[in-house]
Amino acid sequence: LPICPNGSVNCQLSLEELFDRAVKLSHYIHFLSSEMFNEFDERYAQGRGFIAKAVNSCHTASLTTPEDKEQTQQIHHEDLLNLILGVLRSWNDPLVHLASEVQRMKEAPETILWKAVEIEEQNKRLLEGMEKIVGRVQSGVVENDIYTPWDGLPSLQLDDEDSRLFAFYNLLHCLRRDSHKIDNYLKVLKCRLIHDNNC
Amino acid sequence: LPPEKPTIIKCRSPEKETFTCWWKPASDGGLSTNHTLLYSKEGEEKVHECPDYKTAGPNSCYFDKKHTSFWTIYNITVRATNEMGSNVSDPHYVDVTYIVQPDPPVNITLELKKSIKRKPYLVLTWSPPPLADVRSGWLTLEYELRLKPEEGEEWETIFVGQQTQYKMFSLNPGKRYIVQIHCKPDHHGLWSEWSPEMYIEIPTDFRVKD
Amino acid sequence: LPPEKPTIIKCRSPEKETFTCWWKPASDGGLSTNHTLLYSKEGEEKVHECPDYKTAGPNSCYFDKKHTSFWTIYNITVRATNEMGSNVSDPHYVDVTYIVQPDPPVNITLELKKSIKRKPYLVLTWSPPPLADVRSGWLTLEYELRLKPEEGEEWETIFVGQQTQYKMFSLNPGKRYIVQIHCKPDHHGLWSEWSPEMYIEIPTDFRVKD
Repeated sequence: LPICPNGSVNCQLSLEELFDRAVKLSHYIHFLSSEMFNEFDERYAQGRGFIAKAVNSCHTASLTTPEDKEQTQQIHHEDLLNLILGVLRSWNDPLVHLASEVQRMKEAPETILWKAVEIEEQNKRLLEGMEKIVGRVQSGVVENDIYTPWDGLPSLQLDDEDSRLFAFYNLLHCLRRDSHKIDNYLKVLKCRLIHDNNC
Repeated sequence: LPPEKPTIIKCRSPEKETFTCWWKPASDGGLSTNHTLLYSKEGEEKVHECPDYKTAGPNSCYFDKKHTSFWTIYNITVRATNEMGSNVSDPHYVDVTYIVQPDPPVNITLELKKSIKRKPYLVLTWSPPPLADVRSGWLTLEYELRLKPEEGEEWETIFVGQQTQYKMFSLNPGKRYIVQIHCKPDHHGLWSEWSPEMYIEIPTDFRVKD
Repeated sequence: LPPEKPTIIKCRSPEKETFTCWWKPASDGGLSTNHTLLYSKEGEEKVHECPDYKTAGPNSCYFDKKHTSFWTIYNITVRATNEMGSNVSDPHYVDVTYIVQPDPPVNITLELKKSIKRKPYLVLTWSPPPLADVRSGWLTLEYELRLKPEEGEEWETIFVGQQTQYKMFSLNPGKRYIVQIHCKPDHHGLWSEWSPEMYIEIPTDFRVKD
């Protein structure tokens, strides 16, 4: 399969190729986030009742994202793409700090540390890809305004162990949730835009 | 005496669009007891009552599409009340994302084929359970199949990802095999039941010549 | 004379994270010639120079993670220059996803087993190459094995999908077999080298009773 049969004349990746790669990457990022949450939960959170406290405390909660199939199908694809971009951007900063703060944890297990670093890198890569997809799908300029700041760094550095562990638990719980949303929305968009809802 | 504490047994969603919870009624000590399921959703103060006690049978609550949200934690309790008083179950925290258990795959076909070099291989094909909307991409299913020689003890299990077709190569001529398939949402949820057993016989004349 | 046109031989990525290109230097007609690799990305006018001529050895350019994007097609050329002038290769287009060539599988084991009816069969197991194994779910591999009697001419090649185990039934007692396995990313990409040859002898007393 020659990459550019007619030389460099409009030689570019198809939208289908871009979506294929974005979905494979979002699937992988969520797989890692889920494993990291489970490992942390098993190792540090048993019996601390964190789930009851981790309610409505994600820094991206203010972004109104679709919560069921109907809402996901009704939202215009450009709005959903920009929403995905907004969630991804909102995770850039916390992921940088997560990787460094996990390193400081008492006998931080290698598997959690490695995943934190890998997720940070792959999240940036997915953001690059999504900007490319949005640029392709959207005629105008890529909107940059959807973003929610994260102010959770101090709580990751608290002296009180229980509070600090809860801060980590909550961040990993939110990362698992948001990366699952992104993966799910991308799979719906791919079926809608590429396969005419006939995946 | 007031009733004992009821317990919530489980909650399940068959297609990632609706879900149902079941509870074990409190022992009622002979007095007539009724149960009320109450829930609140993450980020909301409001407490709601079960929208539908009927559809899923006794001691159950059915949440239709309108009452089902994902990526949000439901805090669910059941209260048992009789004329002497009432008692409330421990809270049950549920995010519907993690309780999806689909029905088994359907339309399973087994077909024996011969490769170019006369090697027999088996082609299995199947379809997702009807309730599951995989076409829109809202739900993505993964499949796993298992097979064993009819008189064998041990199942061989093979994870096949999102494909709905699989080619089995290492088959023993003259043997009768049992094959089953089940499925699960990608990432989270529970494996479906296994599909009904299917049988396939590998003819002996498929023996490979030197 | 100015140098002849250099040619880009190939570009490879071992794990879809970095990649390397190699070129055949232009015959230099005795004059000292140096080579410059230049690339641009689809839709961008900007031309960049090779970030690292050292890591992958002579006549090569290594693109580390920072310089590797798999959302774009690279247009790569090599320019040979000597005191009389310069010459540029034909453009070489690279899509990183298509040039992934993993390392061969590892930990290959061969074990002879007897089925319930005393039939001998060979169980092969193997593991993905370390680089891919660590990133399962990111780099999904498929496998193909080949075997032939030691003194035989023709390899028999069997595609086994994503399985990391295979059962061989049709074996001739008293024969010595050579087995090798290689792997490839599931959609695009190239087959790895074959694993080192492994030998297995089927004992004669394993004679099959018909």
